[in-house]
This record gives sequence, structure tokens and C-alpha cells, in this order.
Amino acid sequence: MSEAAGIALQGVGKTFRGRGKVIEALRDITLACPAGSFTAVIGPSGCGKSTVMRIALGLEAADLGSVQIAGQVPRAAARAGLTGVAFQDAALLPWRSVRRNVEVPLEVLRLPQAEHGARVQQMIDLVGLNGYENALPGELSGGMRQRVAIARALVTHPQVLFMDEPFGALDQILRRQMNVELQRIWAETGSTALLVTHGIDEAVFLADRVVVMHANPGRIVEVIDIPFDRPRRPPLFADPAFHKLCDHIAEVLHGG
Amino acid sequence: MSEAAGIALQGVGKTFRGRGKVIEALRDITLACPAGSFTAVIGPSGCGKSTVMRIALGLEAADLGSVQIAGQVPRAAARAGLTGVAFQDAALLPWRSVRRNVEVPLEVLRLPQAEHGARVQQMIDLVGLNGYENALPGELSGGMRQRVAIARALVTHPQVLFMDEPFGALDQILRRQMNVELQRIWAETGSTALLVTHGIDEAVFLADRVVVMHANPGRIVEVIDIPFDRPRRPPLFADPAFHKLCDHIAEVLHGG
Amino acid sequence: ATSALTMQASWINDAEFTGYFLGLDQGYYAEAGLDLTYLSGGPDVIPESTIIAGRADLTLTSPDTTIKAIAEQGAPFKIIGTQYQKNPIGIVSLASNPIHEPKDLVGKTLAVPPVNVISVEAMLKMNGIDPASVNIVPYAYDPTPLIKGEIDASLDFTTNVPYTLDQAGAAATSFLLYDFGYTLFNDTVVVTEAVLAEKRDLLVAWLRASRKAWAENLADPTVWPPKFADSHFKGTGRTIENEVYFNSAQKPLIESPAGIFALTDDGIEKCLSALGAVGIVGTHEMFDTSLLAEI
Amino acid sequence: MADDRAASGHALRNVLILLAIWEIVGRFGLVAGGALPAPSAIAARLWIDRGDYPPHVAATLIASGLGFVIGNLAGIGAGIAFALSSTLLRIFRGVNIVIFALPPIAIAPILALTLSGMAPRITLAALGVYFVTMTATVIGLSQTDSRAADLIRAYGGGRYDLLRLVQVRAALPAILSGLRIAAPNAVLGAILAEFGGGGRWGLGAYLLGSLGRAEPERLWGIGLIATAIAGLSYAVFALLSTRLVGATRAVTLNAALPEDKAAPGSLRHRLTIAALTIALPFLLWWGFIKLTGVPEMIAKTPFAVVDYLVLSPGAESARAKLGAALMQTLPITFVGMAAGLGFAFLLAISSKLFPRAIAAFMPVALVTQTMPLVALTPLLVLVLGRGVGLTLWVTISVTFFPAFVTLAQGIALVPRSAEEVPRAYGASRWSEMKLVTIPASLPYLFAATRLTVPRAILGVMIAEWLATGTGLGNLLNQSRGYLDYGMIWSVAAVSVLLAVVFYLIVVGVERRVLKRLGMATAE
Ligand SMILES: Nc1ncnc2c1ncn2[C@@H]1O[C@H](COP(=O)(O)OP(=O)(O)OP(=O)(O)O)[C@@H](O)[C@H]1O
Ligand SMILES: Nc1ncnc2c1ncn2[C@@H]1O[C@H](COP(=O)(O)OP(=O)(O)OP(=O)(O)O)[C@@H](O)[C@H]1O
Ligand SMILES: Cc1ncc(C[n+]2csc(CCO)c2C)c(N)n1
Ligand SMILES: [Mg+2]
Ligand SMILES: [Mg+2]
Repeated sequence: MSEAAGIALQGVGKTFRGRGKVIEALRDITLACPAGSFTAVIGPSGCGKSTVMRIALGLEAADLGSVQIAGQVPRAAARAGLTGVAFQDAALLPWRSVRRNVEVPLEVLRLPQAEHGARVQQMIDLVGLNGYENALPGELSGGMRQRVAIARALVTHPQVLFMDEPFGALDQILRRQMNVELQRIWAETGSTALLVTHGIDEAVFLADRVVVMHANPGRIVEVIDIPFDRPRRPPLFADPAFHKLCDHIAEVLHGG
Repeated sequence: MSEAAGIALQGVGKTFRGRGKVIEALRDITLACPAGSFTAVIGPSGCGKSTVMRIALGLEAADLGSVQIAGQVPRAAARAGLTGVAFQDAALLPWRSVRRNVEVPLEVLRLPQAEHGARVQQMIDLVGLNGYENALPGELSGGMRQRVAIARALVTHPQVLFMDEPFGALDQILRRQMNVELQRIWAETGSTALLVTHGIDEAVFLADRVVVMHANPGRIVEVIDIPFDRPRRPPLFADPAFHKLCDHIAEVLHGG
Repeated sequence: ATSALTMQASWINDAEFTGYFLGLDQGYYAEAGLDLTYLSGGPDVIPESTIIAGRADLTLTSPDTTIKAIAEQGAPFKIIGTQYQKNPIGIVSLASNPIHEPKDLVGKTLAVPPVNVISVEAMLKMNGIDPASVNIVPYAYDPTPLIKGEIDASLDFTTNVPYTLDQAGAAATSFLLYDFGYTLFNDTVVVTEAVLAEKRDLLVAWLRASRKAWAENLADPTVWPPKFADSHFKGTGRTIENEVYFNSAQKPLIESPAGIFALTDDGIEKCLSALGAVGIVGTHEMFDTSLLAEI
Repeated sequence: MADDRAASGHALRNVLILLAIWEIVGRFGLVAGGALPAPSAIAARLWIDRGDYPPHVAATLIASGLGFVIGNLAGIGAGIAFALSSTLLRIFRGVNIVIFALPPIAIAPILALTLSGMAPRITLAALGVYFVTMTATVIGLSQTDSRAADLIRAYGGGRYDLLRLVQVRAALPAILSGLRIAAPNAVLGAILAEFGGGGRWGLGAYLLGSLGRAEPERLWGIGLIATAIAGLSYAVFALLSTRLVGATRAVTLNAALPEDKAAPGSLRHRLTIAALTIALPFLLWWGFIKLTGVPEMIAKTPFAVVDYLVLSPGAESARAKLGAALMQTLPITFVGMAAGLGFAFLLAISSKLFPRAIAAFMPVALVTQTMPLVALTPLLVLVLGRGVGLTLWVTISVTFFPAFVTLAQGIALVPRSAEEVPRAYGASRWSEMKLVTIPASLPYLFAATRLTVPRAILGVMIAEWLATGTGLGNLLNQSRGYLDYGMIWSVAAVSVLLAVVFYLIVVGVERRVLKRLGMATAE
């Protein structure tokens, strides 16, 4: 299981032939996230982060290369209920209440609601939406919608968790809280996590390895190991070693 | 003109009767942004920031209180072409190319495209989307879409500029660049700006005054003046006085 | 024991079919050994079609249609009798703007069911009138345009519409196409050759019972329609007074010295010659008068 | 909610105003020399006739109700199947259009001949329902938010899960709009079959008997009762749909491009499908005749029609007649098409700009959908004459309603966040329409066009049959009188073929335009 639960991209390439122009969104992306690891992907806007994730989820086909999730092709892993995802756009179903939106993965995977009811509530509480269970997405603020998406991503205890800028619309405080919670859940479930983020500090705080991408063509320029012990606690954000790593990543990101 | 171009909310209250529950989104919001000032609004997710902005734009009716934009009711100010806006959700029209999306305000205001064509291109270049003029929003990444929305907000030289977390989906570097550019444009046009953001540093860097809101009910808890000289340059981010102010705001935000 | 026989009428239940209702109610068909099923008609029921499709054994038709089908498509029909010696269709107009004869139609607007356009044109030609000099428009059974003066005349059953017009306060004038050379039967009794071969006895029995019933009905045309107010005429949207008028008006068109349903040589000859004028070539062989002869 | 109530109050007020105007017009004989009766006169007549109605209403209710249920089940089922498989959709496209475009005047006699009892009525009602509901279902399902689809697929959900968890719910308002159109269609279908089929009961039969009475009050009474039956059903679905539509609208705009429809496949594959598409209607036509055993003289197979038009001795004259009629019908058909669509478009836009006025107009619209044109023609002829005006009126009235409801539904589904972009810049309602509402509802506009175009030729034919006495409509009716079944089937085939051509042209334009705009096509 251990090796099998990882994420492995091998020489993945993808070119979009849009009407704007031809865009080489990904070139030769090779990335192996061992089972139980936490990987953060960081890179400028438009460098292909979301595309990597969509290919790993089987939502987009790669032109080149191969993808394995927990040793299976992406669609198979998804069908087996191994994956969980929070998209960059919250993608809530407008006619479903908060609770029923969080339940969607359970329904797709045909997991009995009775067993998972408590878990649903737990996740709603976790993202601070207690009391909003019956609200419709149209009655929520932007950040609240994003939180519903986070709750939904976590509700199935996924073995492989993909999150595309899940905290972009949250304030600092909530973002930190969510960082800590995410680390806890990840550690508890022993899952493999891939997080796309623009927050360097967030990436360093959470990840075992930070993957830095550049654009045109979208490619991986460096993979930086993050050595801090687990569990990591908020004071880490003030640690000089932490800042040094952040600065290094910023440099790499800068193209330095 | 000077006084008239400001934003003035007087005792604004708004309660939503959703299906989830009754939410007092805003209570007694009084806020006067003098003409030519830059105001940042910061507050936890769901505290009513977007609602304030939507009411100021005339998209939502307040239950209580009054709103004046440049001395007029919001709809009149909008019709006069005084306002510009970037929504929290990029809200691009999916069937229009990047360029045609940026042109929407010009079309609404019946400003001759011939005259403003150069300006449109300038804005597209500003947000780094040169070469993507003919792409449809569906061919852009999340951050690129948000940048189109920023370009659209600025294209009319608005006297009163509203931006709801416009940089949320951008990476740090681009975000800083955009911060500097926004400051430049704001200074050039002498407009009144209201920026909703989750970045405390961004707020302090850009604003004359930072308005801190709390939730339940949504209200203003403190307004903090930012004394730094203009134009502000990126080194300011490293200034100890800057950090002190940021820390103070974080505390207020925290509810301290 | 009685034998089943199905007849398809050519229109909805109105006085046009009083004889059959009488025969059914008085048990004349049963007496003749027939278990008669009576099917009402309507605009989408094409009588010849129903006997071709075997849904009825016998039907009432317009002879022009039937003979055209036999002559031009080899349809296996035989005409074994006719309800109307004289076709009741005619030109109906308002007394205030009367059209007494074909030449009055020149320059006028005449509403004609599309089916009957060739008949009208034939009649006009027979009377030396260029059909192009009459403005012919479609007609769909509602006399309102006539009353309102949108049209000057319509082609309709002269046995029926004048009553309606009268009720609407507009006295009517009419003449039969028959009286101006278009000498057609109507409601000709038609069967397929196959049915004629198989059920000849039953058909004779039907003719016999029907003749008896019709004779009884026409003896006093005011008597029978009211008796069907709650049965055959129920819910038709028409009135019993209307049916009485209709029944009375049709009496001279049905009765024949040779007996009701008679196909006299003279009648057949007139019918065929009128059809000849519209290019329909019929022959005496299309009629089988032998059944009537057996009654 | 309170808003709702106020709006329906205003709508009611407007309806009352409309009634008052009608009363005055009727009382003083201001229209067509009094051929339009006043509502009070109609009511009085209804009261007098009240004993006549129950059995007729019961018969019509049963026939239209069963037709409604069967037609809608078939429509929704087929719509789902077509949404799941675009190949299936393409193969059945021909059949679908044929069903929609077949002139009732042509099929009613065939149905009367091949089916018995209530069956012809139920069939005609169901046929009137199937296509609109199918189209509504397909458009509703095809406009699914791709973000939701991604979510389902990310959890390994298949086509069926997407359908079950997302598409059916997302399509509900659209399907309900189909059901709304279906209500009057079912009632009218049943009435038309009753009218011609020779049965004794049903509002159609009552109408036929009443037609010769020169009593418009009675005819209007029958028409209004039919409208009431359809209106009740319409109102239920309209109410449901307004309740649902709010929570169906996307909260934020979906910018994602629709997936490219499964690659069209090899040339051979495409040719096979095209061949099947064309062959299937003929196959069903041929099969229907063989199965029902309708005699050859009446039921012409495709071969018999070819024979009639090409090989038989009379072929030349038949072709000449057909050609001449076609030339009369065709030009006005194009005008009628444009007029019907234009009217629907205006109404749909007005329903957004002036919702109350349009709410008040709905009962009138429903009357035009349920009142058989045979009953209305005398009045129309008196008002409009027998020329182009009348033809256009009839064509508009048989085409605008489905297009209008479909389009209005599309407009109601435009996400609020899209409308707010121009609104934030003080856009006028019209400019908001132009910039956002209309482009955003383009897929629905095309669906509406697909509902209009094949019917336009039918509208013209009805006008020709009832009033002008020219063209294909007249030829069809005359041929019926002569038992000229070769011509009947030829006219039907030609008119349906034209409808198919018009439809395919729309599909082609639709595909090109929507693809350019990055929108999902329904077809
Ligand atoms: N469907 C598409 N058609 C054409 N081009 C596309 C499509 N999807 C993505 N692209 C292009 O691929 C590149 C990578 O996009 P992607 O969404 O992966 O970026 P990203 O790294 O997630 O950026 P962001 O941080 O802004 O979300 C972009 O240049 C974008 O324009
Ligand atoms: N249409 C609505 N119906 C019901 N409740 C609403 C509606 N719009 C907003 N709310 C509620 O009002 C409150 C404030 O929402 P608002 O969008 O203004 O928050 P915000 O400060 O912008 O949050 P965020 O940072 O998450 O975007 C929230 O609790 C939200 O649930
Ligand atoms: C047998 C028969 N056929 C038709 C009608 C109805 N109708 C009245 S006038 C008219 C035009 C001339 O045929 C028609 C069709 C009827 N009453 N009886
Ligand atoms: Mg992205
Ligand atoms: Mg907000």
C-alpha cells in the first residue's frame, strides 16, 4: 500500500491549442510523491499548476508521459475512492445546501450516509460553518464557499488529497488555522497530499517538499526538501530557518 | 469635485433572510472615504466586506442607512461612469475574449472604442496578458482570469474604484507588482479606492486607512490610519514601522 | 342468431342519419338478422378508407370521390345504393345579398370546402361561367363569414345551413348544384367487392331494414329527431329544432318513386354524366343494382 | 416571497384590465363586426351549455392527460438517452423532426384509420408533446456546469452519476419549461383528434358539432375551457419552475470551455451515422405501414411515393401540382419563420424587462395555443382578410409559444454574477440584455429556433388550408377529398423534408456559433 498510495507523474507534457495561441502548458513534468508525503506546488500564475492537478485527477489527458495514482491510472484510483479534491474554483452545486454539498463525494462513491453523517458535520465544524448547514451556496460569502469545498475534499478520508489554492479566499487567521487542521488530518489519515498554493510560508509550513514551477513552458525548476520536524506548530512561522527557506524559495520562484 | 468623488456610507444595515438562517450581514456601517483616498477593508471571511461593496455599487439594497458615491446615489454614479469594479469572483463573460471582456465597461458607458483601444491594450499589458487578447476565459488559468478582471476594473479610469480581493489568486511576485501598479494608477487618476483584501501587508502598503471589520453582526471595529509617505516602494515591506502596523492590525483582526 | 355488420357513417350524428338511428332503436336491423355497429364519421374519417382497411363493411360516400377512386386507382368498390337521389350540397347566400343561380356568382366570393372545388367549377362551366370569375376561398363549416358579409356565398348542405342562418337573424337563399346540372347522388352506399361477395345477404338485409326505417322517418320528419335527443343526438352541440329542419328539408332529396336507396338507370346516367364533366370517367359497372332488386 | 405575491397581484390586475378591454370590444362589436364575443356573453353561453360539458371535458381530460404523460415520459426518456449519447441523438434526429413537423391534418386520418377508441387522441396528444419535452430535456442536460462534472468525475463518478447527481437537477427548470409547453400541446392534440376522428365525446367533437351554428360564444366557450385545462397544468409547472430556478442558477460564472464532443470519428463512422439518420425515418415509415397493415391504396410506402412522383403515368402532372403549391408556400414560410421567432424573442426579452405585462399576457398566449384554429379562422378572416396578414398570424401562433417559453427559461437561468458586470457600470436594462442576457442564453435561443423553424411550414399550410386556399396546405386537403393518397403522402413528405432541411441549417449555424463562443451545444 505504502508505495502504491503515492502520486507519480512521468514525463508529462501537455499543449493547449486555444484560439488565443498554442500554449505549452507542461513540459516533461516528472514528479514522484511517495505515499504519505506532503508536496506543495508553487509557481507563477499560468505556469500549469492546475493543469498538473487536473491531469493527475484524470480530468485532462496528457499529451505525453504517464500518471499513476496509488499505482493505478487516475480514473481507477478515483473510482476506488482514493482521491479527494478541492478545486481552485469552489464548484459547489448551487441547489444543494452546505451539508448536501459536502455529501456529494459520499454519494458519488455510494458510501452510506448514515455512517458518514457525523464526519460530514465534523468537517463543516472544522471549516467554521457550523450553523450554515442548510444555507445554499448563493447565500454564502466567497470565503465560505471555499471552505465548503475544503470540507468536501476532506470528508472521504482520501488516501490521495489534491488541493488547488484552497485557502486563497481566507483571511490570515483562518488560513493559519486551516493550515494546522490540514496538517493534523493529513497526519491522521496518512494520506498523500498535493497542495497548490501561492503562499510560500504556507507551502514551507505544510510540505515535505516544495516543487517550484516556472511558466512558458510550464516546467519544474526545483524541488526543495523541507526538513522541519512534525507536527509543526505556528511558532515555526517565526523561526529564522523557516524564513531562510522561504527566502530561498522566493528566489527560485523569481527565476534567480 | 474633490469632496464629491468620495464614498460615504451612513449607518448602513443589511440583514439576509436566507434559508440557512437570518444573518445580520451589516450593522450600522458608517464609513467616509474622502475623494482621492485609498481605503483597505480587512476582516474575517463572511464579515460582510463584499456586501459593503455591493451596496456601495448599488447591486444590493441596504435595509437601513444611506450611501453616496461622488455625492450621488450609487446607480447614478455608476451610470455617470465614475465607478470601476473588480468582483471577488472574476465574473468574466465566458463567450468574450480577453480583450472584449476588458471592453465591457466601455460598451456599457458607450465610450467610443476607437479612443479607448490603446487603453484596453495598455491594461492587458499591465496585467501581463499580452498575447492572450483573443483567448477566451476558458483558456486561461485562475490567476489569469483574475487579472483580466483587474484590467477591466481599471480600463475606464474610474473616479471611484472598488476591488474585492483582486489579487487573491496571484503569486507573491505578481501580487507585489500589481500592488505597485495599482498605487501608480490610483495616484495618476486621483481616484478614490476601496480595496477588500486578506493581505494585511498589502492593505498597509496601499492604503491611507485600513478598516477592520468583525463578523456576527458585520461591523467596523477600528479604522487605522497609515502614515507612510507616497509613493511607497517595495522596500517598505521590510520597514520595521510597517511590520509594527501590520502586527497591530493583525491583533485588531484577531479580536484583541 | 344475428350476424355482425359494421357501417361507417360519413359525418357526425345529425339528421342526415336519422333513418339508421330509427332502424337501430326500433330493432329493424335485429329483425333482419343484423347485429349492426354504427360508426359516426367526421372530417378525418374518410369513409372509403375505412372499408378498404376493413374497419367497416359498408359506408356512405360522396360518389365523385368513390368513382374517381375506382376509375383512377382501380379501387375495388361497388355502389349498391344511394341515400340521396339528389345531392344536398348547394350554394347558400343571404336573402339580403341573394345568389339565385350560378351566373349571380360572377365577381362574388364563394367559400367552398377544398374537397368540393372541382364540383363547383364543373357546375359553373356547365352553366357557361368561367370559374376564374368567381373568387373561391376555403370553407370550414362555420357560416359566420357569410353572416358578416366577408363572403357572399358558401357551398354547404342546403338542408342544414339555412336553419342556422335563420336563427342568426339572416334569412337565406339557396340552390342545389343538382338543379344546375351537377346531378350527383350523395351518401352512396359503398362496399368492397370482397364484402359484397362474402356478405351479400347481410347487405341486402341492411338495405331492406334501412329502407323501412327511412320510410318511417320521412313519413313525418318532425317525429323522430326529438326521440333521439337523449341518445344519438346527445352532446353534439346541435339542436333538435335544427335536426327537424334538416330532416324535413332532406325528405324530397331522399325519396324516390323507385323506393329509398334506389339506383335508377336514369339517376346513374345523370350521375355519371355530371362526373364526366369534371373528368371522372365512371361506368355502370361501378354500381350493383342487384341487391336493391332483391328487396 | 412577498415580491412574488406582489408580482402575481399585479399580473392579476393586468389580466382584469385585459378582460375589461375585451368586454368593451365585444359588447360594442368593435372587432370584426361583433364576431368577437364579449367575455360576459361567453360566460352566459357557458352557463346555458353547462349540462353539455361534463362528458366532453372528461373525454378530453383523459385523452390529453394520457397523451401528456406518455409523450412526456417518452420525451424525457429520449432526451436523457440523447444527452448520454450524441450518436443516438444524431441517428434519431430525422425521426424526431419528422414527429414534430408532421402535419396533423395529414396524420389524423391515418391515426383514425389505424387505431381505435381513445388511441388516436392519445397518440396525437403524445406526439404534440414529445418533441418539445425531448428538446427541453436535451438542452437542459447539455448546459450542465462543467465544474460540477469535474467534481463528479474526480470522485470516479461515471456518466450515470453525473446524470443522477447533477444533470437531472440542473435540467429541471428546462424540463419543466418543456412540460409547460406540453400542456397546451397535449390538449390541442387531443382536441384535434376528437374534432376529426368521428367519436362522439370530447371538446373537439363538441366543437365540430357547434361549428355550423354561427355562434362564436359557444366556440369561445369551448376554447376557453380547453385553455383552462391546459392553463392549470401550465400554471403548476410554471410555479414549480420559478421555485426551482433560483437555486439552479450558477452562483459564480463558469468560464471553463465545454469539452470537445467526442471526436466525430472516422469518415466511415460519420457516413454510417448520416446514412442511418436519413434511413431511419423511412424505415419507420415503411415499418409502420407493414405493421399496421393499412391497405396499399391508403398507406403509401416511400417507394410508392417515389413511384407516384417519378415513375407513374401521372407523375409529371403530380410533380407540377406539387411544385406549384410548393412555390406558393415556400416564400411566405420564410417570412413566417422570421416572424414567429421574432415574436417569441420579443416576448422573451419583454418577460425579463416587463415581467408583469408578460405574466398578464400568458393567458392570452395560452388561448392561442389551445383554441383550435378552425374555430378561430372565421374571426381571423374577418379581421385580417385572407392574405399575408392572416398567414403570418397563424404561423406566428403555431410557432412562437415553445420558442418563447424555452428562451424565457434560458434567460431566467443567466447567472446573476454575469448580469452584475454591466449593472455595476450603470447599464440600462436593455444594454444589460444586449451585453449579457442574450449572449448568455444563446444556447436556448438556438433551441428555440430549432423548435420554431420546422413548425413554420406547418403554420403556413394550416393557413392555406383554412383561409387562403393556396399552396401545399390546400393541395393536401383537396387530395384528401379525392382519395389521392399518393399526393397526400407526397405533400407530407415534402413538407417534412423541408422542415428537416431548415432544422439542419439551424443546427449547423448553432454548432458554429456556439463553438466560437465557447458554449456547449445541445445538438
Ligand atoms: N482549456 C484550455 N485551453 C487553452 N489553454 C489552457 C486551457 N487550460 C489552461 N490553459 C493554459 O495553460 C496554462 C496553464 O494553466 P493552469 O490553469 O494550469 O495555470 P496555473 O498554474 O494553475 O495558474 P493559476 O495560478 O493562475 O491558477 C495557462 O497559460 C493557460 O492559459
Ligand atoms: N444573498 C445572500 N443571502 C443570504 N445570506 C447572504 C447573502 N449574501 C451574503 N450573505 C451572508 O452575509 C454575510 C456576509 O457576506 P459577504 O459576502 O459580504 O462576506 P465577506 O466579508 O465578503 O466574506 P469573504 O471574505 O468570505 O468573501 C455572510 O454570512 C453570508 O452568508
Ligand atoms: C356526408 C356529409 N359530409 C360532410 C358533411 C359536412 N359538410 C357540410 S357541407 C360540407 C361541404 C360539402 O360536402 C360538408 C363537408 C355533412 N354534413 N355530411
Ligand atoms: Mg490554477
Ligand atoms: Mg467576499
